[in-house]
Amino acid sequence: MKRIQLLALSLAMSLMLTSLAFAGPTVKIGNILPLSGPSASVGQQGKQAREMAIEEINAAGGIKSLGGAKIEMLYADSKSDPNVGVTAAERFINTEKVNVITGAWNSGVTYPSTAVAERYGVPYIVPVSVRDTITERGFKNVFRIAAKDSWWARDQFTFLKDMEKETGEKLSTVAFVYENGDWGTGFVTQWKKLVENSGYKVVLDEPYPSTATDLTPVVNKIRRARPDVLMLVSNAADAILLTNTLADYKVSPKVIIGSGGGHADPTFISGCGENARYVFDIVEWETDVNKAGAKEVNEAYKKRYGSNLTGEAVDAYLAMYVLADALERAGSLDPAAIRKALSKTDYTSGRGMIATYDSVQFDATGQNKNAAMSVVQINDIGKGLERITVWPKPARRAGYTPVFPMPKK
Amino acid sequence: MSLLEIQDMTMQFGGLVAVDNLSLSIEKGKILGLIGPNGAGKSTAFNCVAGVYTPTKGKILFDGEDVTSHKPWDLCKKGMGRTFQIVKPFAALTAMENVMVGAFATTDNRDKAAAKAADVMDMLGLGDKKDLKPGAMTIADRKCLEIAKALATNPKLLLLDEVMAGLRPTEVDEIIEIIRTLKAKGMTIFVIEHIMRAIMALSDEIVVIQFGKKICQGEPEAVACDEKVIKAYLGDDYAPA
Amino acid sequence: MTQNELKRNCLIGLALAAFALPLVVSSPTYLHILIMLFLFAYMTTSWNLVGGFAGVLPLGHSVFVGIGAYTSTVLWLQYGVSPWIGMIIGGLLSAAVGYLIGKPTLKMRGAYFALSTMAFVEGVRVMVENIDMLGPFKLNGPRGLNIPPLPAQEAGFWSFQFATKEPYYYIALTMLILVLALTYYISHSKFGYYLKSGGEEPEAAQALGVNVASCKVAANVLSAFLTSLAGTFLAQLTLFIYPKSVLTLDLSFELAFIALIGGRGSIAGPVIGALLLRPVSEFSRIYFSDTLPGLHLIILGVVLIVVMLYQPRGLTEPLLGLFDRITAGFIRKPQEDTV
Amino acid sequence: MDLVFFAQDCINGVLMGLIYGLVALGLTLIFGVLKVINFAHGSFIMVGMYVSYWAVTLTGLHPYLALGIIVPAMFLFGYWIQNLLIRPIFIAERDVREPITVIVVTTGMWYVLDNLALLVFGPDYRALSPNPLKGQMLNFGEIFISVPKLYGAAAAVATAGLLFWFLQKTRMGRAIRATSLDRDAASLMGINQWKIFNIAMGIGTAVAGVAGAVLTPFYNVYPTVGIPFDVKSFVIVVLGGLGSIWGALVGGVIIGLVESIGPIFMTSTWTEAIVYGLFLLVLFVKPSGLFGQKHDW
Repeated sequence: MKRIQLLALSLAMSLMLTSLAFAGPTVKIGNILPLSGPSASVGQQGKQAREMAIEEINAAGGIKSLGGAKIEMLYADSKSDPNVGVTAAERFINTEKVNVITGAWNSGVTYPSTAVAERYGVPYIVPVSVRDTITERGFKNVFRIAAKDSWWARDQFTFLKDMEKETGEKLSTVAFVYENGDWGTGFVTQWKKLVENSGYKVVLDEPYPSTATDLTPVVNKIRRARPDVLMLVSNAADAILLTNTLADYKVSPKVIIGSGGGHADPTFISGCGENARYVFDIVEWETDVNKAGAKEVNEAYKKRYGSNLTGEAVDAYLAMYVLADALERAGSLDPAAIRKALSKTDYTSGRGMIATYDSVQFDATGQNKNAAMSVVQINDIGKGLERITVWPKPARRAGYTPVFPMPKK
Repeated sequence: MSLLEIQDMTMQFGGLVAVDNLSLSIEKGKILGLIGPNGAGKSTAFNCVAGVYTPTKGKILFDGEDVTSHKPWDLCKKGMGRTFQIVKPFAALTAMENVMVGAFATTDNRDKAAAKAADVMDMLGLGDKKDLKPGAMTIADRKCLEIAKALATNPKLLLLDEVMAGLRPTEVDEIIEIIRTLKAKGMTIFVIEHIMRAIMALSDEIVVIQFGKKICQGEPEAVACDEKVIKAYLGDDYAPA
Repeated sequence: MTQNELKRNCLIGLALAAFALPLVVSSPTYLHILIMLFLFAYMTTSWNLVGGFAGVLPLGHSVFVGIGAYTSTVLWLQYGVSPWIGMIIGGLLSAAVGYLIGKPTLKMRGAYFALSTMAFVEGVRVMVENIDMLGPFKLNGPRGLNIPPLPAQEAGFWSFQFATKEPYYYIALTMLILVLALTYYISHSKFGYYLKSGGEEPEAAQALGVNVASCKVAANVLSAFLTSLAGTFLAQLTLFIYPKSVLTLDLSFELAFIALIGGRGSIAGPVIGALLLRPVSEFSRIYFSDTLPGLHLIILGVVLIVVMLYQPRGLTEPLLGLFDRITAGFIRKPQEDTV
Repeated sequence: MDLVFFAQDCINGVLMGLIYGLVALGLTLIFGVLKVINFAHGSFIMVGMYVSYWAVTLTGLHPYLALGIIVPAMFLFGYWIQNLLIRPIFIAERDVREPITVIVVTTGMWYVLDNLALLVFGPDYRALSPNPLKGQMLNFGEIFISVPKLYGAAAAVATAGLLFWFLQKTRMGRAIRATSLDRDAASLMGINQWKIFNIAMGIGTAVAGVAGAVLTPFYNVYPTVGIPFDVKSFVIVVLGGLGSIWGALVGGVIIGLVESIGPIFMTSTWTEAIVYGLFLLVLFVKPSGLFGQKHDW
C-alpha cells in the first residue's frame, strides 16, 4: 500500500510541476467537451473551431492590453458524463488555475460544471448548451453565446407562421418526435407551451430512445398520425436513421423541421443523401450567411478540417473572440475584472463576428440577448445538396424560393 | 430406539425411478453400511435423507421427527452431518476456517467456533495443517477435512459418502480407525462405501440396494453370503478381506 | 514487531495520514480526486459484500446509487428534509429493493445473475427517464434534478452542502473507514464465514447448516443499503443528478472492475483497486483526452486486460506479498519472537 | 386502415427481429461453447460493420458479395483474439467453469476496440457507398417491405440454418458440441479444446461480421454503433436461452415484435421498459430461457 501511496504522490507532484512549467504572460482557458463517447462528433467540431480561433488571436499578437499575452488552451473530455465534467472543472480551476472555462455542449454537463465555476467565481462561457435554466439560476459568472431552448422553439413556430403567410399553405396539425434525453425533453416542454396559442393541433407526441436501433415503429406512428408538420429533436445517428426510414416509407408531411444537433451534423447530408432534401432545420449560422468575413472563415476551417462550419462550431469560434475582446478590455486576469468586462460586452465587428446578428451582448442573466436563429432548407440547386438559408426573409439566400410544402413522395 | 428411519422412500426423476420403496432404520450408536453396484441409487437415497432432494413418496424420521421435506441446513441444525463423495472444500479459506464454518452451526461466537474446530482437527490428526489452504493438502487430508467439517457441526448422525474412495490402503486404514473412534464415542454413522474391506470391517449392519430397491439386509457376514447379493453385485467384485 | 503488527501499525499510520492530508494538500482538485477515490472505494467495498464474499457478480449496483441520490434529493427539494435523513431513507428503500430483486435473482448461476442485474438497472433507468412525476415526487425524467447551491453562509452540515472540499473529504473518508471496519467485522463473524463458504461451494455450505440463499439475500440487502448512502453523497457533491449519471451500467461496471483489479473478496481489494484504477482513468484522461480522443479509454481497457491476464485474482495478494518481502528484512521473524 | 398499420408493424417486427437474432447469434454461440459472456460483442458487431464498410468502399462490391471478404477476415480476428486474450485466462483459472475475469477482459476489449475505431476513423457517421440496396422497398398497397431488411432476415435464417447444419452434421461441429456439453470429457476423447475454443470464437465473430454486412446497407457506421446492439443481444440470448441457435432467432423476433407493436399502444420509450420487464420475467419464471439447456444455469 505504501508503494501505491508513493506512486500517487509522485504522479501528483509531476502534475504540479507541469502546471508550473508554463509561466510568462499567458491566459489559460479550460475547455470541457465531449471528446469521446456518443457525442464525440460534435465535441470535435467545438474543439476544432476553438483551436482555429485561438491560433488566429495569438498570431495577431495575443491580448495586447496584457502585454501581448498568448492564450493557452486546455481541453478535458467529459464523455458526456456530469461527474467527469465536474471533476474537470475542479481541476481546471484549482490545479491548472485557468482564467476562464468554456463548455460543455451537453446541458447535463454544463449544468453542474457551471455551478462549480460559480462557486469559485471563475467566468464560464457557454458557447452552446441550450437548456433555458442554465442562465436562469442567478449565476454571475455564466455567459451563454447560443440562444436558449425557448428561443429556438419560439423561432420554429414563428418560421412556420411566416411561411404559411408567405405561401398561403394552411398547416393545422403537428407531430413532436424527439430523443428522450435531457435535450429532447427539455425542448419539447417549450414546444408544448407554444403550441397552445399557435392554433396547431398536436397529433403525436412521441419520445424515442436515442439509442434506438430501429425507428420504423415511430415512423409508422407518424404515418398514421398524418401530421402537416413534423418537428424533430434528434442526435446525429437517430436523425439519419429517422430521415432515411421516413423516406423508405414514403412519409411526406408538408414540413419536416429539425432542431439543430443531429440535423446540423456535417454527416447528416452525406448519411441521408437525397432523403435529406427539403428538410428544414433551425440553426444559428449557415455557410451562406450574408456576413462580412464569414466566407473566409469557413474556407479556412474547411481547408483545415475538411468540413463546413456548423452552428455549434461558429458559436465556439465566436465565443473565443468575445472572450479575447473581454480580456482586452479587462486588461487584467482578475476574475472579477474579466467578469465585469464580459458583462459589458458589445462585440460588433472583428473576425469572430460572423454570426447572423449584429452584436453579442449579455443580459443580466448572462444570456446573449441578441442570439438569433435562422432556418435553412436542405436542397440541391445544381451544386449538390446544401443547406440554404430561407428564414428570416431578409437573410434568405438571394434567388432561392423555399420549397414549402415538401412535394409528396 | 432408531435414530433414523426411512419408510417406503421413492425418488423419481422424470420417468426414472432412482430409489424404489426403500425402508431402513439405524439404531443409535450403530454403523449402517449402504452398498450396491454403480448407479444403484445410493447417492440419491443419501441426498434424499440429507434434504438435497425431496423424495417423491415416503417418509424420513430423524430422532422421532418427520423431516421429509426439510432443507439441508435445517437438518444440519437438527444434528445430521454429511460429507460429499467429491470433496467440496472452500478453497479460499484455510483448513481451520473450513472447519469453523461447520462449527458455527453450534455457536455464534467466533472464538468458541475456533476452539471447537481446533478440537475436531486435533482429534482427526489435522492439528498441524490448520493454516493450510485446501489446495495445498493431500487427497487423504482433504477427505479428513471433509469429515472434520461435518463433525464440527456436532452431529448425532454422520452420513459418510464414499470417504475412502481414491485413497491408498494405508490411508483407508487411517480413516477406518477414525470412524471406529467416532463409534466408540457413541456416534451413529450411515456409510456409503465402495471399498468392501472397509465396509465389512466397520458396519454393524449392511443394506444392499440394486436398481433403487433393497435386495438384502443383515450383518456383514450374512450379507456377504447372501446368494442374491453375490449374484447381483458382489459376484466378481468381492474378494474376501 | 511481527509482520502482522507492522501491517496493523502501517494501517493506523495510513488512516492518520489520510486524516491529516488536507492540512498539506490544499488544492481542491486533488481533494476532489481523493474524495472520488474514497467514494469509489466505499461503493466497491459495499459491492464486495455481495460481489466478493457471496461469490456472484452483480452488475446493477448503480440502481442503489440512483435510489439513494434520488430519494435524498427529492426529499430535500420538495420537503426540505435534510439529506442526512434522506440518506437513511434512501438506504432503507434500497435495502427493500435489494431484498425484492435479490430474492429471485440470487438463486441463479453466474452469467444469469450478472445479466439479470444488468437488465434491472437498464430497466430502472428507462423507467425513470419516462417518469416526470412519480406520484407526488418530481423525478423530472431524463432532465434530472438540480440542487440549487446554497450561499456559503447557509451551507453546512444540515443541508449537506459545504463551501469547501474538506468536509466532503472527511465525510467520504469516515464513510470509507466505517465500511471497512464493518467489512472486517463481518468477514470475521459467523455471517462472513457463511457468506464466503456459500459463495464458493453452496451445496457443501448448506450441508454445514448454512442457508446460502438467505445469506446472499441478507448480504445484498446490506450491500444495497450501504451503496445507496454513496448515492446521496454523490448527489450532494455534484448537486445535479440525472438518470444517465447515477443509473448507468458504466458506474456498475466500474465498481466491478475496481473490485476485480484489487481482488474480490479481500477487504483491502476494493481500496487497492480504487487506488490503482481511479488514477489511471483520471490521469490518462487529463493527459490524452485532448490530443488523442479515446486513447484514455484504450489505456484503461489495456490495463484491465493486462491485469486480468497476469493477476486474475487481483493485485492485492501480490502487493501484500511484495510488502512482506520488503519489510521482512527490517523485522525479526515471528518465530524468534515466540521461541 | 388500422389493420394495415398493424400488419405493417408485424412485418417490420419479424424482419427486424430476425436481424436482431442474427446480431445475437455470435454471442449465443460463443457462450454455448466457452460459457463466457462476451461483453465486447457489440464491438465485434461494430468491427464487422467497419470491415463491411471498407470492403464495399474499397472494392465496390455488392455488400452481400463482400461477405466473401468479411467472413474470413472476421473469423481470423475472432480466432486471434481468443488465442491471444481469452485462452490465457482459461489456463490460469482452470478449475473455474465460468471465469468471471473473462468479463473484465472482454469489457476491456470493448473499450479498446470502440476507442481505437474513434482514434482511427474519427467520430463520423458513415453511410455505405455504393449501396445498391439503399431505400429499396417492396410495395403492396399500403404495406411496405424494406428490401435490405428482407435480405437481412433471409441471411439471418440462412446463417442460423448453416450453423445448425454445421454443428449437427460435420465432424468439427460435433466436436464443438461435445466440448460445449462437457469439455473435460471431450478432452479425454482426444478433442483439442483450445482449438475448439478458438474456432468457436472465430465462427461467433464471423457471424458478427455477417450481421455487420447485413446492417450496413440501412444503418450508419460509427465507433459506438455497437453499444445499442450489445445490451439488446444480451436480452435476446437470455430470452431464447443462452447457447441456443434457434433460441436467438426466436428471442430476436420477440424483441422485434414488442418493439414494433408496442408503440401502437404507448410511446416507444416505454416499450424499451417493457423489453427489460419481459427479460426479467423470463429470468424469474424460466431462467434457462425458451430454448435453453437446464444445465446451463
